[in-house]
Amino acid sequence: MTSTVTAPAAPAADTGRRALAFFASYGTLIVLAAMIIGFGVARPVEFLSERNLINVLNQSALLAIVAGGLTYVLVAGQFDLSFANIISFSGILCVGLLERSGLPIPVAIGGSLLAAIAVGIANGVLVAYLRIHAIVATLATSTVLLGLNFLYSNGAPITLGEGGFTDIARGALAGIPIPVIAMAAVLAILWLVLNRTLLGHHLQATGSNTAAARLAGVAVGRVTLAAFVCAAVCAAICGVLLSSRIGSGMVTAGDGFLLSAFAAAFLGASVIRDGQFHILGTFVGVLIVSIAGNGLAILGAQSYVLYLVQGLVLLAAVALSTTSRRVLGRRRT
Amino acid sequence: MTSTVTAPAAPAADTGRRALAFFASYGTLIVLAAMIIGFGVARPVEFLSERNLINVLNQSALLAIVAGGLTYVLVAGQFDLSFANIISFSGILCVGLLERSGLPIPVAIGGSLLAAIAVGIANGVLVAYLRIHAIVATLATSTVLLGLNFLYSNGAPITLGEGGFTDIARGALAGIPIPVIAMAAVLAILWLVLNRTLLGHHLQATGSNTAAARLAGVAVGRVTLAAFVCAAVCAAICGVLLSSRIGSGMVTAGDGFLLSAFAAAFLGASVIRDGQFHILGTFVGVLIVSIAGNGLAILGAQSYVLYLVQGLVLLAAVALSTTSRRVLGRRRT
Amino acid sequence: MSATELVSGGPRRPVSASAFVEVQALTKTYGAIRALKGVDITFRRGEVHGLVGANGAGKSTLVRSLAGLEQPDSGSIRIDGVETHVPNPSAATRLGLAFIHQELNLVETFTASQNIMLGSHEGAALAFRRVDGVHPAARTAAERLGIDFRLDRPVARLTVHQKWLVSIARALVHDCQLIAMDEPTASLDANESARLLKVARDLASHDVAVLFISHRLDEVLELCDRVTAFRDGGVSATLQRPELTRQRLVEAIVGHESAPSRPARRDSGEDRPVVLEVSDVRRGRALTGATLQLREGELLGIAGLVGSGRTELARAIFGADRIDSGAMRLFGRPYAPTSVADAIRHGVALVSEERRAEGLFLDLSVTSNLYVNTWHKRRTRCTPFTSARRAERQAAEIAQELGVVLRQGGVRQPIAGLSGGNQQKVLLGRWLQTEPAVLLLDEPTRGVDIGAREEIYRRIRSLTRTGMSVIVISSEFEELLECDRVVVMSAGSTVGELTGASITVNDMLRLCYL
Amino acid sequence: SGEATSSGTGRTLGIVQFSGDDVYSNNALQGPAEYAESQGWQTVTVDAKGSVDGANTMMENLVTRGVDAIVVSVFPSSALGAGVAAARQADVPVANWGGGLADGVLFAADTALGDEIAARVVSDMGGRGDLLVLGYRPGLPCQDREKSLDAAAAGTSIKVSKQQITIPGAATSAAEATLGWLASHPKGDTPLAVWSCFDDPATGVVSALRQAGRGDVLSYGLNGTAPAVKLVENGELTATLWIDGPGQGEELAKRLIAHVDAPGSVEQEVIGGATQIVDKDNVAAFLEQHDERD
Ligand SMILES: Nc1ncnc2c1ncn2[C@@H]1O[C@H](COP(=O)(O)OP(=O)(O)OP(=O)(O)O)[C@@H](O)[C@H]1O
Ligand SMILES: Nc1ncnc2c1ncn2[C@@H]1O[C@H](COP(=O)(O)OP(=O)(O)OP(=O)(O)O)[C@@H](O)[C@H]1O
Ligand SMILES: [Mg+2]
Ligand SMILES: [Mg+2]
Repeated sequence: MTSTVTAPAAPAADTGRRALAFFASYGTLIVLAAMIIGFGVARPVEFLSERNLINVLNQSALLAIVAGGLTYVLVAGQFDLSFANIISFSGILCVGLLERSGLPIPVAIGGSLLAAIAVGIANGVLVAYLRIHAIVATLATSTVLLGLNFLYSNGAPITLGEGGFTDIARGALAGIPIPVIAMAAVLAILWLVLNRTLLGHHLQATGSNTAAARLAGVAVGRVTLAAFVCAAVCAAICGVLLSSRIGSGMVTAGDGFLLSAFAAAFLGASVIRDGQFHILGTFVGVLIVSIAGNGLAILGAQSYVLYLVQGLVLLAAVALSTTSRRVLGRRRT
Repeated sequence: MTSTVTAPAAPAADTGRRALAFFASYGTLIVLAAMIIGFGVARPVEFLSERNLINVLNQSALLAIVAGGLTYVLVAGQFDLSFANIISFSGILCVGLLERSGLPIPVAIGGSLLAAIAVGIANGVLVAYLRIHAIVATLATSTVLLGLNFLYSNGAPITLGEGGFTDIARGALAGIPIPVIAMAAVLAILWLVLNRTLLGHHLQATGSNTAAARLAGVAVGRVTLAAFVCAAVCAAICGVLLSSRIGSGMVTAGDGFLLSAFAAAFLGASVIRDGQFHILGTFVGVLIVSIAGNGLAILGAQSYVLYLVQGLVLLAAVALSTTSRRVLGRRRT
Repeated sequence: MSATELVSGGPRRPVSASAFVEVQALTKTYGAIRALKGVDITFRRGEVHGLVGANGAGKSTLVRSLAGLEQPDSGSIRIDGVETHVPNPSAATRLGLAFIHQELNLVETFTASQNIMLGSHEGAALAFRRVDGVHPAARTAAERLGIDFRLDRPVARLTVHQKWLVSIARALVHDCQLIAMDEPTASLDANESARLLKVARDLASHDVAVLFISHRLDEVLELCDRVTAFRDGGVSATLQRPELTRQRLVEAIVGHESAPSRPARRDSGEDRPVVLEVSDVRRGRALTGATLQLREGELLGIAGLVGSGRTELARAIFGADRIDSGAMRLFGRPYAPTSVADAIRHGVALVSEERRAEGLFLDLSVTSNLYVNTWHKRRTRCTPFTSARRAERQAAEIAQELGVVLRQGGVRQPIAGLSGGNQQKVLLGRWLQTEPAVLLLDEPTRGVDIGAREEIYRRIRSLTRTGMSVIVISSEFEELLECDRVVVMSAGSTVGELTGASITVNDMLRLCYL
Repeated sequence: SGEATSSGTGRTLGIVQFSGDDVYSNNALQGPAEYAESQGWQTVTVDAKGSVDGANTMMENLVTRGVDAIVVSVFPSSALGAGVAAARQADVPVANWGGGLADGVLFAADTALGDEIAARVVSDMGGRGDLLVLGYRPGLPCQDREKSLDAAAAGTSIKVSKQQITIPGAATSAAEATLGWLASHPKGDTPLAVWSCFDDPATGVVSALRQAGRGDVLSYGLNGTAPAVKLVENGELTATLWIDGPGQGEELAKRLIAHVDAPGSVEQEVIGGATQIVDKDNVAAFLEQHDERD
C-alpha cells in the first residue's frame, strides 16, 4: 500500500467547513470590511469622517452608474467596450447642446440620452442580429464614436459657462450630493428590473444559456439589444454627470472608467453568488475600487504603492471566495 | 390546405449561394484587399513603393508578435489584459539591465524574458489553479506590474545610449528589417505549435469545451498556464523590440497595443474559420489594422476621419463574413 | 418482449473472481446533500456489474469519483488491493479506467476522430505530429460500434445521437481494465443498444471489469452478471445472476414492489376533433414528407430509428426550424409559426431531447428554470413586477407535485445540483406552466428512473384527459405502448400508423425497417 | 494649400500630434502649420494617439510620404529613435515641440519653463505649509517642471507630497488624489496648495476643491489653456503659467524651413518662449490681449 487517500474532511473539520462556506460567500465583503477597518485604524479622523464617507460615495457614484449598466450586458452574456466613449460622447454632446446650440438643460440632457440610446441600439443590432462578436462590434462603435467626438469638438474640450448645469453634479439634497442620489436611483431601478421583471428574468436566462432561452420562446435578440441600450443609457447618465462635475465636455473624459468598471463588475461576480453578475455585487465592487483609491490617497501613498496595493486588493477580494469555494466544493468539472 | 411555404432557394439562386459562401470565408480578406487597392489607387507612388510595403510590415511586426501571443490565450478560452503592461515592463527592465546594471545585451534580454515568464506563470496559476476569472486576474497582475514599473523607473523613461541594442530593431538582414524577421519566426513557431503539436491540440480542445477536455484527460490547468506563458513571452519579445525601436524604456510604452491586439485577434477570428482564433487570421487582422493606419497617414487624414474609417473598416471586415454566413446558414438555433 | 432481446442473447460466461476495484465506505456530500453515504462495492475483472437506482440515488456520483471528477469526502478506493487517489481524469486513464459519462461532453469544433482520440495521445507535448485525418484506433473503435458516418467532420455537424456514438467510442479506444458506462444506451436505438451490449459482454470476456448503469431493466437483466441497487446514496441490495429478476430489481430500487401498470388504452377517438394537422412537411434532407393528425386529448407516439427525422419534425411544429414546403393547420386554421415564441402563443410546447444544451439554465435556480417563459403569470397584480416570494412558494408546490426531489436548498438552489431525472421533471413542469394545447415531448424519459417514468406517463395521461394533445417521441418502443396511436417515421417521412391493439413493438420495428 | 512662393513650391511639412485631444500641444502646432503655409508649403498632420510607438510609426509614414521636414510634439526625442532614424536616413530635418533635443532632432522648443510658477507657488505659500504635487513623469516637460518646483521648494519649510496622475484620465485621477490629500489636510492655519504639472489635472484639482467645499487651498497649473484661464477668471484656480506654444512652434518652423532652403545654415537650438503668469489680477487684461483664444 503506497499512496493513500486521506479524506480532506477530518472529524473536527466541520467548523472549518463552515468557515470556508462563510468565506466562499462573503470573502469579497470581508476584504471590503478589512479595508475599511484598516484605513479607519490608520487614519480614523480623516478616513472615517462623515464628510469623507459622503465623499467616497460621491466619488463612487459615477462609476457605480456605469458599472451597473455594464452589469446588464455581462448578465446577458455579452461584452461592451464602448461605454467609455459613450460617456465622453454624451458629455460632449450635452455640453455642446447647451453652449453651442443654447438649448435648455433638460433638452440637452434628453438629447444626449437619446443619442446614447441610438448607440446602444447600434451595438445591440450588430451583436444580436448581425451576430458580430460583441468585442469587435463595440470596439468598432467605440472607435466611430471617438471619431464623432473629434468631429463635433475638434478634440478641444467644450467648456461650460457657469450656469445651472454645473450645479447638478455639485449640488446636494438634504446634505446628500446629487450624484449619490442619482446612483441610488439608477441602481435601485437596475436591481428591480433585473430581479423582478420579465426583461430581467429573460436577461438572466439569455446569459445563462442562449440556445435554451431561445427554445423557451425568449426573444433573445430583443433582450440582448435591451441590455446594450441599458448600458448605453447608464453610460450617458454618467457622462452627463461627469461633464457637469468637471465643467466641460472632453473627448477622453470617460476613458478612466473602462477598466475600473470591468474590475468592479467582475469583483462583484464573486460576491455571494459564484461567478454570476449582479447589481449588488457590482456595487460592492465599486466600493472596493473607490475605497482603495480614497484610503491610499489619504495615506499619501506613492504611486507605485497605489498600484501594487490596488492590484493585490483586487486579487485578494476574488481569491478569498474563489479558493474557499474550490477547497469546499471542487464541484465544477 | 391553404398556406404553403415556398422554399427560399429559388432556381437561379445557386450562384448567389456560392458568392455568399465565398464572402463567408473570405470576407475579411476581401476587405483587406479592397483597402490595399483603394490606397494604392489614391497614392500609388507612396503607398505601393517597396519601401512603404516593407515599412508596413515593419510597423506590423510588434503588433503581430503580441497579438499572436494573445491568440493563444484566446484559443484557450481565456482573456488577457496584462500583456500591454508586460510590454512596458520588459522594455523598462531590459533597458534598465543594460543601462543601470551594465549587463551585456543577451543577458538583459534573457532577464526580461524570464521576468515575463514569471508573470505569465502568475497569470496562469491565478486563472487555471485558483480559478479566478481571467479578466480580474490579469487586470490585477497588470496593475501590480504598473506598480513595479513605477518602482523601477520612478515613472520617468530610461533612455538608452546609442549602442548595439538600438541596432536590433533598426537593423536589417538582406534588406529585411529585423523586427519583420522576428515576426516571421515567432508567427511560424506559434503556428506550428498550435497546429502540429499535442500542446496546440489540447489548447484548442480546452478553449472549445473545457469540461469535455478535462473529461477526456487533457491537463486543462497546465495547458491554460502554457497559454498565458506564451502570451507573456510574446509580449516580452514585443517589449524588448519596442524599447530597442524607440530607444528607451517607458512606463506607458505598451498601452497602445492593448486594443489593437484585441482588434487584430478578433478580426482574425472571422477569417476563413467562423469565430475561431487562429494565427494566420490574427496576422490578417494585424495587417488590416496597420494598413488602415499607414494608408490614412499617407493620405494625411484628420483625426476624426482616422477614427471613423478605422471603426467602419473593423465592422465591414467582420460583418461581411458574418452576415454572409448568417444568410447562408441560419442553421444555428 | 423487449427490443433488445430481438437482436441479442449470447452464452453466459462463468463469473471470474478477481477483484479489480474495491470501493469502501465512500461518502460524498454536496453542501447539505449526501450523495453517497458509505458505499461499499467491488468490481471484478470479467464481470458486467449493473448499477440501478432511482434518479439521484448516487450512481453517477460513484462513477465520477472513480473518474477523478469528484473528490470523495471519506472512504477509499483500492485498485488491485492498493489504496489509490484519483486526482483527475488523466490519472484515471493512466490507472486503466475508462468512462462513458452520463452527459454529452464533446469538443464541438473537433472532428469525430479527434474527439475519440482526445486525451489518448502519448509523448512530448511539443513533439511534432499531425492530429487531423482519421486515426486507425478511432476507426477500430467506431467499427466496433457500427458507426457508419464519417469520422473526419466536426462533431458540430453530427446529430445528437451520432455524438453519443462518438462519446462511447472514445471510451473504447483506451486499453482499459475497467470501463464504466453511465446510461450509455439512453440515446441509442434498439439496434445500437444491442450492439453496445454485445461490446460490453465482449470486453468482459477479455477480462475487463464493466460497470453498467441503466434505467432500462430489461437490458440490465439481460446483460449483467451482478447488479447493485442504490437507494438514497447507499447500497440497498446486491443481486447475483440466479436471483436476478425484474421484480426483485424493482423492489430494490423503489423499496416496494410496484406492478408495471398498463393503463387501458382508450378508443381511437375518431370522433374527436383534429387539433393539429401536418401535411407533407419537408425540410432539407432531414424531413422528406411528414404527414400526421393529432386529435384532441390524444396521446400520439412517434416511433422511428434514431435519425429518422422525429426531432426535426417536432422542431418544425414548434417553429424552431423553418420548413421548406408543406403545410400545417392548428385548430383548423393555417399554422405557420414564425418563431418559437409564436408557436408558444399558439399553444404549442416542446420539451427538447437535449436537456443540457437546449433546456437547462444550469447556474440559475430551480424557480428560474421553471418559470422562464411564464414569468408574466407571476406578476403582482397591476404592476409590471414579479413577486419573488409567491413565485418561490408556487414553484415549491409545483416541484412537489411533479415529484422533484429537492432536498436542501429548495427551489432556490441552482438546477445544476439536481440529478438528471429531476432536472427533466422540472423541464416538463416548465412547459406545463405555459398551458399548451399541443405538447411535444422529445425523449421525455431519457435518463429517468422507472418510478419517475411511470409518474411522467401518469401525468401525461391525466393531461390528455383535460383535453391536452400530446406527442411523445421515444426510442424506447415499449414506452410507446402507452399511446393511443403511434406514427412511425423512417428516413424523414411518416411511413405508417398503428392504432389500438395493433400497437406492438414488433410492428413498430417492422415499419421502421420497411 | 497656401499660395506658392518660390521657396515652398511642392514642399510639405509633416506634423505629428501627440494626441488628437491634447488641446494645448495641438494649439501649439497651429504655429508651424500656419507659418509653413504662409511660406507656400503644404502641411500634413497625423495623430500618434498618445502612443510612443505610434509616434515613431507616424514619423516613418511621413518620411515615406516624402515630406521635407517634420515637427513632432511632446514625446521625448530620446523615445523617437526609429522615427528619427528614418528621417535622418532620408535627410528630413526634425523639430520637437516639448520633447527636447537629440541626435537627429535639430530644433526643440522648451516647454518646461517651470521656474516662474514654482517661485510663485513658494512665495504665495510664504515658504511654509503643505504642497501636493501632481506630476506625470513619463512626459519630459512634466519631469522638468517637477524639478523646477523641487528646486524652488528646497530649503523652505514647505512639506511636499507627490502623486502621479494617469493619462488618459488626467482630470479624474487628479481629482481623486486631491480629495484624498484634502481629507488628511483639513482647513487650518498652515497654507495649503496643489500644483499640477499642466492644466488638465489642474481642472480636476479645481473640481475636487469645489466638491470638498474648500476655498482655502491654492491651486496652480501650467500652459494657460482656455479652460484653465476661465477657471482663473472665476477665481477657482489661483494661477496658471501661459506659455506661447504657437509662437514657439512658429519659430521651429522658421528654422526648419531655413534649414531646408540652405542645409547647414542653422545651428541646433532650443527655443524658449514667451510666458506669462495669469492670475486673478491680470486675467482680464490677458483675455483682452488673447481674445482669439476663447
Ligand atoms: N454538482 C452537484 N451539486 C450538488 N448536488 C449534486 C451535484 N451532483 C449531484 N448532486 C446530488 O447528488 C445526488 C446524487 O446524484 P447522482 O447524479 O449521482 O444521481 P444518479 O443516481 O446518477 O441519478 P440519475 O439516474 O438521475 O442520473 C443527487 O441528489 C444530486 O442532487
Ligand atoms: N445539425 C444537423 N446537421 C446536419 N444534419 C442534421 C442535423 N440535425 C439533423 N440532421 C439530419 O436530420 C436527420 C434527422 O435527425 P433527427 O435528430 O431529427 O432524428 P431523430 O429521429 O429525432 O433522432 P433522435 O432519436 O436522435 O432524436 C438525421 O438523419 C441527420 O442527418
Ligand atoms: Mg446519473
Ligand atoms: Mg431526436
